[in-house]
Amino acid sequence: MSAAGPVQGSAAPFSEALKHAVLILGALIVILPFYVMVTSSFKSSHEIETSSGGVFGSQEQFVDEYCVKLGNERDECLRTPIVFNYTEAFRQAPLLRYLLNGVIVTASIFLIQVAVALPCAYALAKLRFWGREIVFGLVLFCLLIPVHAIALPLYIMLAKAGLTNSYAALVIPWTISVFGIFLMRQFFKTVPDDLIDAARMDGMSEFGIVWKVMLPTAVPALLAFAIFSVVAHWNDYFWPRVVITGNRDLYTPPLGLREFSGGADGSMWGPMMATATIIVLPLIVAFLLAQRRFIEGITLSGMK
Amino acid sequence: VEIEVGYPYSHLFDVTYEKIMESFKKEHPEIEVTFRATYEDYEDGTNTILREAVSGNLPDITMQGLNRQQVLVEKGIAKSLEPFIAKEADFEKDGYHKAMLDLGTFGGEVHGLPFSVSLPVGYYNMDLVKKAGTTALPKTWDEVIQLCQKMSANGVKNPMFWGWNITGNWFVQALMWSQDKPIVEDGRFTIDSDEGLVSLETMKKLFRGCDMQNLSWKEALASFSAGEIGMMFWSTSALGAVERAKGDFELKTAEFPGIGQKPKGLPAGGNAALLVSTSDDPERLQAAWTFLKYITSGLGAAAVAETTGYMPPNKAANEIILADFYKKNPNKETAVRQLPLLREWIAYPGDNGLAVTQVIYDGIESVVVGDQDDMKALQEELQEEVTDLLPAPAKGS
Amino acid sequence: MAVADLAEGQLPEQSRGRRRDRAVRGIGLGTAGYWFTAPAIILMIVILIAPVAIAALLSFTDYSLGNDGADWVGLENYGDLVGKSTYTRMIWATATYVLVVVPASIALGLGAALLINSVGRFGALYKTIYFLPVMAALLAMAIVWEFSLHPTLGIVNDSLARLCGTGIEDVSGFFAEGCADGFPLWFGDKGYAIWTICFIGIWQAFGFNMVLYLAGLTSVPRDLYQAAEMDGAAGAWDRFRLVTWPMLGPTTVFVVTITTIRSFQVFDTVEAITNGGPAKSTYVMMYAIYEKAIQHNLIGMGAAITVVFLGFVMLLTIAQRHLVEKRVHYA
Amino acid sequence: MAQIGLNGITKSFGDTIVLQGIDLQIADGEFLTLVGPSGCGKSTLLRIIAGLEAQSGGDVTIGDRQVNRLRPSRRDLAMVFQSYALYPHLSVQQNMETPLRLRDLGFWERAPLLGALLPGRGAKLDRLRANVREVAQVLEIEHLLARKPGQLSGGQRQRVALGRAMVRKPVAFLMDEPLSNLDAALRVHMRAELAQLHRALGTTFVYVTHDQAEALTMSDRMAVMMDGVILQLGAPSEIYRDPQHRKVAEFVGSPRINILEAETDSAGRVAAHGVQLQRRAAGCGARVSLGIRPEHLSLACERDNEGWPFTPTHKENLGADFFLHGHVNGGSTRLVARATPEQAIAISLGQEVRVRPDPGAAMLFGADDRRIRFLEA
Amino acid sequence: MAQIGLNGITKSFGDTIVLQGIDLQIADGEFLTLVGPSGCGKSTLLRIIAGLEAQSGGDVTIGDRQVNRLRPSRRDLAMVFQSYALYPHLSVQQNMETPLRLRDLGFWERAPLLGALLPGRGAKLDRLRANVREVAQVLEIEHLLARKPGQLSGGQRQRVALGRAMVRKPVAFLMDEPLSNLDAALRVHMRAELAQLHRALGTTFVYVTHDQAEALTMSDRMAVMMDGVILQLGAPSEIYRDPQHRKVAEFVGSPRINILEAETDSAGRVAAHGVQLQRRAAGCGARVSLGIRPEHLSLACERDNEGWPFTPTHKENLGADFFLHGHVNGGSTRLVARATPEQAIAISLGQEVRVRPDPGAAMLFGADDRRIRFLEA
Ligand SMILES: Nc1ncnc2c1ncn2[C@@H]1O[C@H](COP(=O)(O)OP(=O)(O)OP(=O)(O)O)[C@@H](O)[C@H]1O
Ligand SMILES: Nc1ncnc2c1ncn2[C@@H]1O[C@H](COP(=O)(O)OP(=O)(O)OP(=O)(O)O)[C@@H](O)[C@H]1O
Ligand SMILES: [Mg+2]
Ligand SMILES: [Mg+2]
Repeated sequence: MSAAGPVQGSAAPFSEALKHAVLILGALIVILPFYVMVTSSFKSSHEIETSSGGVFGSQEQFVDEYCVKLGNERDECLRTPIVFNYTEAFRQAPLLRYLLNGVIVTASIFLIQVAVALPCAYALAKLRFWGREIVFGLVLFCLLIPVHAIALPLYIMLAKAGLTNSYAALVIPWTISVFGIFLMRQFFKTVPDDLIDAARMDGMSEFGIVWKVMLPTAVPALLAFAIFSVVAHWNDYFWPRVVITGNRDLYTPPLGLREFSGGADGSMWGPMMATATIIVLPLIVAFLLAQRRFIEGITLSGMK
Repeated sequence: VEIEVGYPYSHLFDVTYEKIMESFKKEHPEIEVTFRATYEDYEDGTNTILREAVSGNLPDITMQGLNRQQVLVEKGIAKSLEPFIAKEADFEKDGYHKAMLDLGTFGGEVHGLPFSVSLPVGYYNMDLVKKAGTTALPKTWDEVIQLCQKMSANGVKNPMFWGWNITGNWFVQALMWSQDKPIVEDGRFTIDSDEGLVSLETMKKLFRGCDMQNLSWKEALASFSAGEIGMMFWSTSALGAVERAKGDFELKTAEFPGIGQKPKGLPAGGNAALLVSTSDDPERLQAAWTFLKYITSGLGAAAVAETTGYMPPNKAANEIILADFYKKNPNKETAVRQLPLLREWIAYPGDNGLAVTQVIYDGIESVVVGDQDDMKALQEELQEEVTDLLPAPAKGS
Repeated sequence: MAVADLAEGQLPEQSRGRRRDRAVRGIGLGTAGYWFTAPAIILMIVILIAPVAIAALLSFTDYSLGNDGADWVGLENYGDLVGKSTYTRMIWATATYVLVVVPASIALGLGAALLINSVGRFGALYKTIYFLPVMAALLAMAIVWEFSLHPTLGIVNDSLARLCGTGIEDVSGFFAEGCADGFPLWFGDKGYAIWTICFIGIWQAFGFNMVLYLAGLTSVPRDLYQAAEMDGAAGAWDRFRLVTWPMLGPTTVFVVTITTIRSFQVFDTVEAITNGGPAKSTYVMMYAIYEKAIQHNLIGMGAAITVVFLGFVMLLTIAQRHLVEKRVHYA
Repeated sequence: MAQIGLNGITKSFGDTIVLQGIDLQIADGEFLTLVGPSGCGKSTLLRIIAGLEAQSGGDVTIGDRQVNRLRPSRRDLAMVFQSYALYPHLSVQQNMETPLRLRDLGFWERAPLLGALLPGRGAKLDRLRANVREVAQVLEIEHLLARKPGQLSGGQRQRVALGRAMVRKPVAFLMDEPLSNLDAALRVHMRAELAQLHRALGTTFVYVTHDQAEALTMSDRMAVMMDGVILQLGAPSEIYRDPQHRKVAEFVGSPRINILEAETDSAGRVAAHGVQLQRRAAGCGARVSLGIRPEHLSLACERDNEGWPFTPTHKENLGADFFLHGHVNGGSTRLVARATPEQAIAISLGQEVRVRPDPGAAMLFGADDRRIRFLEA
Repeated sequence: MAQIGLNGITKSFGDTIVLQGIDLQIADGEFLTLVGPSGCGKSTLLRIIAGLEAQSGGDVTIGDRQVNRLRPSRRDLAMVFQSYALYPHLSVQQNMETPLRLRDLGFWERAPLLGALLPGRGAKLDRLRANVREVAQVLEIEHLLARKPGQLSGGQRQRVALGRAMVRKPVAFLMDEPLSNLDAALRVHMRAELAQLHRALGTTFVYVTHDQAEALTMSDRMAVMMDGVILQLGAPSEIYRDPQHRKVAEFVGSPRINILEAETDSAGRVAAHGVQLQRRAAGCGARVSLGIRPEHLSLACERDNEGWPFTPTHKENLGADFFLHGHVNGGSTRLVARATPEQAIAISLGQEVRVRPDPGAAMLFGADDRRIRFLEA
């Protein structure tokens, strides 16, 4: 669909081709690191460090030093890079466990955020009460606070409550999403007042209105918010690293990356890139599934 | 009994502990060891312990960078090991290097037992060295510079990488110790000494004379592996990584060059085991001590050398158990040969210790990137800033 | 309160003529508003406001983790902030980053949205590709970028080097230098590092802006384009000037606000790649806070930077709002 | 018993006073329309009756109960909104069931899974479904029950909204401009349907509109509101024929009533633009206004000097009738007169004719806009 | 010279054919209205004239130029949109200036800063501002020039949209339901204003609406479209009086024309529901439909057995008139008749009366919906 409205037939094929050329060039630049990531996940350390091996690597077998160090014969430790990288990603870093943690954490964060934000957004958008503007001002102020900046006080508070090294520690600081409140408020503003009045006339309580009327109508906006929230917390590295100092069983997927970052000893690039690839996959799939309603949701949220 | 242990660099040491645990479990089936989430690096390790101290969920044993022990001791988090040593019949015989034991001794009491020790060494791509028309490896920094120039003349674009950016100002301390001068003496920062100036000038000569690029370790490792860098000065601990990633060329390690002569001393890198348990249970503490002793001596310690580029802190392990191993791995022996030079990796005292590290790092970086050419000025600047950050020296001493 | 009306404007309150905000105070809902906002308020206070307050307090002390107490040092931490060259560079790095990334990622986002909106096919594909960086873990991507930008082995310099000898070095000074002395170190060269970090920031952010603009474009009435066409705006540029850009005004305000706040918060790439170097050229504020408070365990200092940081972001948001507001039309 | 009583209702939003004391008794089964220009407070009044807005002062009674502090859902009223306000995510069936479920099922019976286990719930559900089906039948929307509101046309949505209101068998229906979103033809059609429905149900209807045609055609009584007060209350024909206030006269009737400036002489004789009326009014020497509806102006084609000289400038063809727009006396006073198509064709624009008011049809308004009665001859 | 010619215009969107061959010649200075039910293709046709949509077949000519491949901006037409399509960020002044700027200023002269430096720009700007002021004067919106569209009422926006179209002095105005967003009273008012404007400007107007009242009141000629074809083209009164097609008869006129089933006997005599008409039609023995407008039905109050027995079920009060809705012969055939208020009051609902068609007013339509002429007596 042309923004300007085609006048006579479609736009000139030349300009169309030019547009595609520009877009493809941009896409190449955007995709470059993903290309590097995926191809690296196919290669052996040696090929990666020396930047050889083409797209898929030579898949020449190499010796897994780890295995040798454990006292095995070198012959037993021959590995094919692609297999090694991906199995290692799931073995060394128990990625399945991490992925599961990621799902648990992001899902609980999202659900709690919604549970907290929705009534608040509804009240801010549709109810009149003394102090409403102050609360909204508070929301806007909080929008400016990056959690990294207040990580330490937060950590200490959690620690005093004895909550470090638990799912709670991963979830609690994110239970309030001011962005979510802001976004949902914008959306609710576009919901006709009449609908709410009608629900009141029907005998619905305010609580019922939030969950039975506003929630179903807000699905597109929620979807948009879900993408923001899930992307942010699925990929968060900083916070889990701060609070999870005990059991590795609570690691979230990005922490799986550090299993392979070896500091002075150099990193295990292959498995690391394999891990990175695996981590990003679920999000891409989710985005593809949600894409249309997601954009619709942003549009309707008046986030503009 | 269950004890909890935290250690850094999972990728590096996972295999070591896996190997150690194999035999430890056999010898001490009653002790169950749980490993905590690994620390990303030494700084992360110290910060984690500090945070855990506040929140009260410390592990029993933590492996900390040699230069990070002091902070934890000062803050009263690390426990003295003397009570346990006293109970051991003939502790000394277990073969700890005196020098190594000193690394973990504070106020006359042993707090940390070193676990893995590294020293700076030189890595050489012999193909490029030969290309420069020689096979002799440099003994002094001046020779290094000459070799650089020969390499450059022979088309090596990037002849040398020098690990100035290694954590804890390790290489600066290496230059200072080469002249047998500690960087902090009686609580006083000593860069303003003659030795300090020599160190700075040496670095400048090296960076300029070799046209050294400002690479991060990862980049340097990649470039060296790809055969683009002729020589690289770094910790011996990276040997595993270099060997794994290196391209098709002959790799040799050699002793760390000195200033005009053989170095008089070198700082020890690596980590030590500290007892930070908050438990009152004597049984648990005993178990912790048992584990601690096991991994720092004998078979446990040998595993360090076998699985990493580090050296075990233990004479017995080095000289008896590993004699054969070093014959097979001459590149790993280089550091062992330097063992007599072992000196302390000095921590800057006080709360600002890490900030001091950063100040010195920034100072050297300014030389590397070419911002600073006047070493005298840099010397004064560093002295002033660091003195500012260090606690005033105790009046008595 | 200033902040309140600050966002009130970025939100087009769809005040359709007389039908004003008819939020209701009816019978029997007296306290619902308080019940509904209470959890959010409590959480905001406990999780966000309280730590900020604690940080503000700590900024006047020399607290350090593991110490039993802390000394009140007054404004000393703030004094350091003003006095030390490190912090001057911090401001520079942050300002550079924000001033580069915000306009560039917005321009690219808008450009991409317009192009995607105007091509007949593959729009969804481009959209997905451009959105990829938003979804990827920045940490992983930082590692990959570091990899790709390796001075000699990285795919970028490698590709650039392949162009050497094609005559391009006669045309471009950059290539002439690069082919002779090697292409830039990117992260190791203080002349390039911050720009490279900016580049990654733009790369990461523009897809997000693109999506917002795409959403904005769908709500531009098609009538207006036709009206413009009838008025004689035959060229694409005229239509953009007359319709698209003004109609995207509210979207732009939102995008600018969000992008600015996010740019101020840049952290992952710096932490993963440059650690603030070389020569503090990428020493952005968030990283400074992290370095001081968490790495160096100088919590007082870190807190002081935090306070300054919040002040900056707030000032900027308000200033930007007052500048922009008059020019933006809210439908 | 469903009279609705409003006693001295006032309402202000902050500083702006929207209702300034409304008294109104609505009889059981009556179709009462609130008309008035936009912003006069009609919706506010309706919402106060519904309980969706709290009045600032005064009482609302339903039956003989004072309901001031009763929740909307407890007042047993049903409301139909301008925007229909159907739940977009529920099917028509579910939309119509909602008020019944909320009224008849207990809290636990409404719970998603658990509810299904409770005894007696099935029977209740069956009953309310039957109820919905019945109403759907009456409204002829049975075939739509499975659809979502998004799949319905405007008129169908309108009916579903009505249905949702009807299922509860409320004591009164409140409707806020329910037809204003429909297009002209459908609006006319729905007007008739609503009137019919009212007759069939016999329930009280309170109907808000700013469209006087709707008010005139449907209501038993209409209340004309302006600026927060009721100016006149009465049967539509009475309000049209006999407005008590100039603003009422102007608001009701399309095209608008013609208003001519006039004076009364000392004898109470009224003269406007040189024409004197037969009848006399009380009061003297005052400036007054004369109101004459377009259909009460007759063409006096022959130049017999009767009535006003009138120059038509525009003929408006409405098919069945023509409206002639023009000026009086060549001056700037505009006048509209109704003519049959035959008459209209005979007249050419710009050509002066004469128009005169039908006897007894003119109305007189004082300077305060209040109606002035003619003295009976 | 601004006749607009449409020759065999067809248009399809994918498979759906929207216009099936439209031929229409619009004379210079004419006010032509396109009416028809929603979806019949009116807007599409207008947009084809404007060039905003490309026809699938046929030619568009303006003056004597064939403009098939000319861009909209080059056709020198102005369009007023239903939504007004004012630039919301520009003031009224700027809105009205836009077409002039785009036409009269060069690309560089329009550039934000640079433009101000170019010589001659100031003079041009002054000229076009004067132009805008002039048009604003005509439309009486001078005092609004500084406002933004958001601050205007519906009617004012409407006028600004007109103004923006007028400044260019285009060869013709195209308007797509320009009044449909206004409320009833304003719509009536603007109708008169538009007609007046047309007379004043003397430019061609092509006007699209689905509201037959607009078409009837304003146009010189109206074209009634259904399903992509023009069913009838002619003066409004002609179309009202003399529709050539049953659908046209039904579409034009409010309330709708009454349609009664009827038969012709072998002699051509027409009988409907037991009543025989005076006049005869050609053809015989066929089922036909009889169309009688409500105003052509007279009440035959005395039971003189003339006309149809009629039971009114609902009296619709429109103030000036009443419409009686009811059934014929007690059956299901509905009928609407117009009555004066006096007559209406005399009749009570449910009480049977008789209605008869005015002589000569009934129309006959064949089974194919085409008009059947009565034979002249
Ligand atoms: N929540 C509110 N806050 C402030 N003023 C309000 C509020 N609701 C209504 N008003 C004002 O009260 C007056 C009456 O509003 P109301 O909605 O009752 O008018 P109305 O007669 O229904 O008009 P319309 O025909 O346009 O619907 C208006 O001037 C309106 O601006
Ligand atoms: N872009 C399009 N794609 C497909 N079908 C279209 C498109 N535009 C219009 N139509 C169809 O063409 C038919 C005529 O549309 P048009 O807008 O001309 O109707 P209209 O007579 O103007 O109706 P209305 O009075 O509702 O505006 C409709 O059935 C419509 O659905
Ligand atoms: Mg209202
Ligand atoms: Mg249309």
